[in-house]
Amino acid sequence: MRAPAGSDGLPARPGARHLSPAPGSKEASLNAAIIVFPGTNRERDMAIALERAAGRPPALLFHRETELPRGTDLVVLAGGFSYGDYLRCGAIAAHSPIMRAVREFAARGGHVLGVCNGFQILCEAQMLPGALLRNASLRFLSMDCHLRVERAGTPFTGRWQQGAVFRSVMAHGDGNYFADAATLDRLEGEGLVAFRYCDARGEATAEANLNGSARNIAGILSPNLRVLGLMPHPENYVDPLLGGTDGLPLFESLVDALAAAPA
Amino acid sequence: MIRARVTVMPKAGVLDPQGKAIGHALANLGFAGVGEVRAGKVIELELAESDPAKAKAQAEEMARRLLANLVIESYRVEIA
Amino acid sequence: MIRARVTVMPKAGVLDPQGKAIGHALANLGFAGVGEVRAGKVIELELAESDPAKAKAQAEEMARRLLANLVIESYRVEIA
Amino acid sequence: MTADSAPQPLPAGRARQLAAEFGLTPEEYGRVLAILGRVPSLTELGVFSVMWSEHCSYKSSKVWLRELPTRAPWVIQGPGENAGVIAIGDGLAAVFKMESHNHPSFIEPYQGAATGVGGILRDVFTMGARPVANLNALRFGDPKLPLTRRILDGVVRGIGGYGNCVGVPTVGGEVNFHPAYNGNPLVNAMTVGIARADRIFTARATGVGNPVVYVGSRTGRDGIHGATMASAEFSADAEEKRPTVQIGDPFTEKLLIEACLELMATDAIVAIQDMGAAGLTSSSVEMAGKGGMGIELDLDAVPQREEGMSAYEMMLSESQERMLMILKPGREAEAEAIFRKWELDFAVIGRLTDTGRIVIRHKGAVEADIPLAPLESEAPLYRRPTAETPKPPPLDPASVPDPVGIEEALRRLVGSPDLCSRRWIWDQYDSTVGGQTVRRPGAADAAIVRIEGHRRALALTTDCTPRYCAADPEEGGKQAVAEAWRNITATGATPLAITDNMNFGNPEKPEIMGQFAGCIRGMAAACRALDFPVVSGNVSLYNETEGRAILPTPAIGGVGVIEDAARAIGLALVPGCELVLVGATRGHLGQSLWLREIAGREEGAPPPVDLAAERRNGDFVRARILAGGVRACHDVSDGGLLVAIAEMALAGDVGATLEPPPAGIPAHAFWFGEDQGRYVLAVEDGAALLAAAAAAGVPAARIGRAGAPGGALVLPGGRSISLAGLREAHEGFLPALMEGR
Ligand SMILES: Nc1ncnc2c1ncn2[C@@H]1O[C@H](COP(=O)(O)OP(=O)(O)O)[C@@H](O)[C@H]1O
Ligand SMILES: [Mg+2]
Repeated sequence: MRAPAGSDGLPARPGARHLSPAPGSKEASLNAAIIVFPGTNRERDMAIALERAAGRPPALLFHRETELPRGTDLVVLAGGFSYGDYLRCGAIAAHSPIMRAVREFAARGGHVLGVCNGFQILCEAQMLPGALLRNASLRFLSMDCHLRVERAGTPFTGRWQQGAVFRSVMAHGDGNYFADAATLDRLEGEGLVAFRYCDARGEATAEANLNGSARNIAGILSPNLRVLGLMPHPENYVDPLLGGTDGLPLFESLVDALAAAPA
Repeated sequence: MIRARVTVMPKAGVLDPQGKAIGHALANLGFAGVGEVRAGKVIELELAESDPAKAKAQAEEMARRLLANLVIESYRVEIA
Repeated sequence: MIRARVTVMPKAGVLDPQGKAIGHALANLGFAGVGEVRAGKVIELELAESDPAKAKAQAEEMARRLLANLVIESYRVEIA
Repeated sequence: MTADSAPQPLPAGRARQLAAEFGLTPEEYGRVLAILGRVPSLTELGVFSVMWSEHCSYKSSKVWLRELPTRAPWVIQGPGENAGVIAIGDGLAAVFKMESHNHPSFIEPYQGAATGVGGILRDVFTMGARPVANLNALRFGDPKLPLTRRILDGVVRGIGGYGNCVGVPTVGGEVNFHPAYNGNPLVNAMTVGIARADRIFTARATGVGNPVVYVGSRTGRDGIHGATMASAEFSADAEEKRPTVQIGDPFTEKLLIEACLELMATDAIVAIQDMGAAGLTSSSVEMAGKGGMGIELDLDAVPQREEGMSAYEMMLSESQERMLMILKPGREAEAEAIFRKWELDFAVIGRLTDTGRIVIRHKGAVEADIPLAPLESEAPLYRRPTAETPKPPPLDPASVPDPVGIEEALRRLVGSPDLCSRRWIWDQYDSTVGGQTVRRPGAADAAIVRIEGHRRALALTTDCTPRYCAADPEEGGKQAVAEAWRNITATGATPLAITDNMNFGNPEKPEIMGQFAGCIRGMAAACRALDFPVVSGNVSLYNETEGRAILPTPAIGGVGVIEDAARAIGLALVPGCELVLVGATRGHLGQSLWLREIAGREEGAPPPVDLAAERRNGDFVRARILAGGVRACHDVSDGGLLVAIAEMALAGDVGATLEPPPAGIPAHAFWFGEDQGRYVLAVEDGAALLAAAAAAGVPAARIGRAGAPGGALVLPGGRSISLAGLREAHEGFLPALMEGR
């Protein structure tokens, strides 16, 4: 797997140039578009993971765009520090031009994945409920964590069994999920909690809840199960050489889901 | 030209780890009798406006749309 | 019990990247006529004190010793 | 330019007085008068004082730095540009440098460290490289002092705050504590970038009439005279120097990286240079000077953040996240479009000329007009007097009895400030962003970062043992380079080149200059013996508070390459392996951590570095790793052999059973002595390794066998130390210190 070479001889850097959307050929399984805001910095990691699972590179879209490439069936908001995380993480990005298109895409039933800063943006854009506060320790946390799959059988979790435990990287300063009790109850009741922080044995303990999130929540789904936001970075575990492939099922699930039933 | 000040505070009931940490740190420094501590943000704006009421309305709209996240925060606008 | 409010702002002339970003974002949202924007912190404290002057002196000491970084920030104390 | 627009000279007395305040000696000021043939204007005086400051001119260190070897067939660019460049195969180059932000980090730890990271990143991407890794070499005072904790906390937050936001992984570094750094912490930041070997950008300005372009953030009154501050000794009134603190904006830096690299993919740029210390002054003077050109600047065009700035303030401002470049004629619009897209300021602020002079205009007046050649050629250069550090007598291990026993000493050592786990620090640094970090902090002797789209990877480390340098600068200088080389070797990578950061006290004191000269001698010898040239570096002098200097600290940043990242190994012990020690053990306790932490003494000669043995042992180890069969490797350094084994066991969570030491060396000297040039290898077939070592003339001995996961270290004689207990001591120190946990 190789990223396309840019004119500097190095793999192309999204954000630096606006890559043309992938052609919408019939056998293609996944037409993903990653949105690049000023300050997004994990778009490469995400592109590599998507390409590994789907066999083709995603499109990269600059925040100033107002439309998604034709045939897009997955929009990804990647990690980073959009607008420097100034004011509140994700707040300024949530108001950028491309987000109107993303919101409409989701309203039409499109699939949206927001990781880390992307999750923060989805909450700020009110596409997902709740908010992400400073980590309880008030420190940036860069370390491995374990996640338990709370809702299998969604477009994002099809490859996992209910209750499966996998490892992920986390790297954030504001990942402390908050919502009022009624919202949390509703999320739980409707089965919209996707992942919870847990220990290696799958117990959702207080010690495993490093950032202090309400009810150990690491990721949540929209009611139609097509929008997922989560803090940890499954895209950083898709290569045995780089610590394992625990995150790959998420991307493979998306390929399965979108190949079976295009949006 | 009018100066507006938007103060954004965590809502009651929302965890405020920063405020808590400041409270601890003050106690460690030997300050006694410090009760609840809440930490928020303040944004000072210069508005090209001469009518204080209009300036206030404008700052309030800015607070609602961007400066505060009403899920977790409340805001207050003052005009200097 | 007295409530004190300590406002901490970047000193004049000190770069305020946050204020700059907020100013840009407001302009992009279509708010016209926004001049300089400065972003700071506000810390609200409950003090077990009945004398407003003493409470103010205490909050000022807290600001100097912990709440503000006097190298780059200035502070202001108000008593409610 | 015409005679009627000559700069306005200061009154002569005032100029002399200001020159002294700006740090120019009377003799240096005399040269200014001679060069100009008149009294300087304020702006001119500012330009001379920053260009001739220690920080920019290297006036005390240059004669010594010339002794360092800087060439090798793989070196593309040695010292003299913004960063060094080496070829690493596949048509690629590694671009790297290390730089200090010591004084700013003492005054304002968060912003000081953050802007240090920002500055070194700019040095690297200004050469056309995408930054792919950051490292940081830190030195703090006595951990018991609240001030030390405050500085450590702010520095770590600042490094993380900047590096995490720009999206460059922080993958390694080092930390030492010693009271000598109480008032002078050291913050040395290193950045490594990747570029195409045939697409390296430099600061050599050419082409009369070519536009001088300013990009990035606006200029404010930040850090005026920061460069001269970095060259001044601290006094107790350091507080008064506070306004020189600069604020970093990593978000703007991230945009600047993307915008610069985007423009660099075209052929519009002639030369480019970041605005670091002494901002607009040093960037314009250096670019024009390197190309043998003249330069004219119109300060009215400079994007400004504050109102009413004078020419003097603009020329000396150290506002962050700014670059200066020379474009090809007619390419301004294309460049401007890119910078506007990234929401950055862009302005044409001048032209190159053929006059060989820098002419600065502001509000219709000429504020400075200085010939560039003498500004550089007449710059002060000092061969300051040196006094050699007296060689301490070697310490006889038999003269230091063991007061606590092996087991207790190990427990204390792994939980001591200099040997405890740095996890609390690296857990605050994003080490994985970019998706290429093969070995993160703590996993191997050098961090391994793969090059995206290639199998090839970089091996990166920083090293220095200041207590050795203090006891014997020459041996210490050798050791710092040798340890960096060894750390890279222990992963299987080939060490290629280094950057250095020379942190010392007041160079006007002969004993300090003697330390400097001694360290350079030792470093040069090691670089030669190990084919490990110096391609970039930085000097930080006057690290003294009230007359007390830091330990001499020549921090070394090493870069190596391994062709196949999958072949790189870490230090985590693997169950069932045999443990083999490569290299000779004599039981050298002088200047060891055991001596300091257990016997309470800081004395003796540091361990000598036998460079021929170092090379032989290292080349042997690397060859064995690449041949396969070595499952883990760790060099033996601080704390000695038993600490190295314990670190491997803790990293793998795998116990080990150890064999008795040879007769003739006291047990504590064998286990904790810090003899150099040694590695512990965990191998599948110990006999084969020993046979190969014998054939290669490399000393090697079987020292034990790895046990089971989660087990214990079993000492000769059967006493066993549980890994859980060791881990608590090792992992517990920093969290307890910093969070009261
Ligand atoms: N300031 C730091 N930032 C990031 N990593 C660090 C820092 N200090 C130490 N480390 C990491 O901790 C590990 C142990 O460091 P050190 O004891 O200096 O190693 P060695 O003695 O083998 O050179 C290494 O992986 C190193 O990169
Ligand atoms: Mg090291």
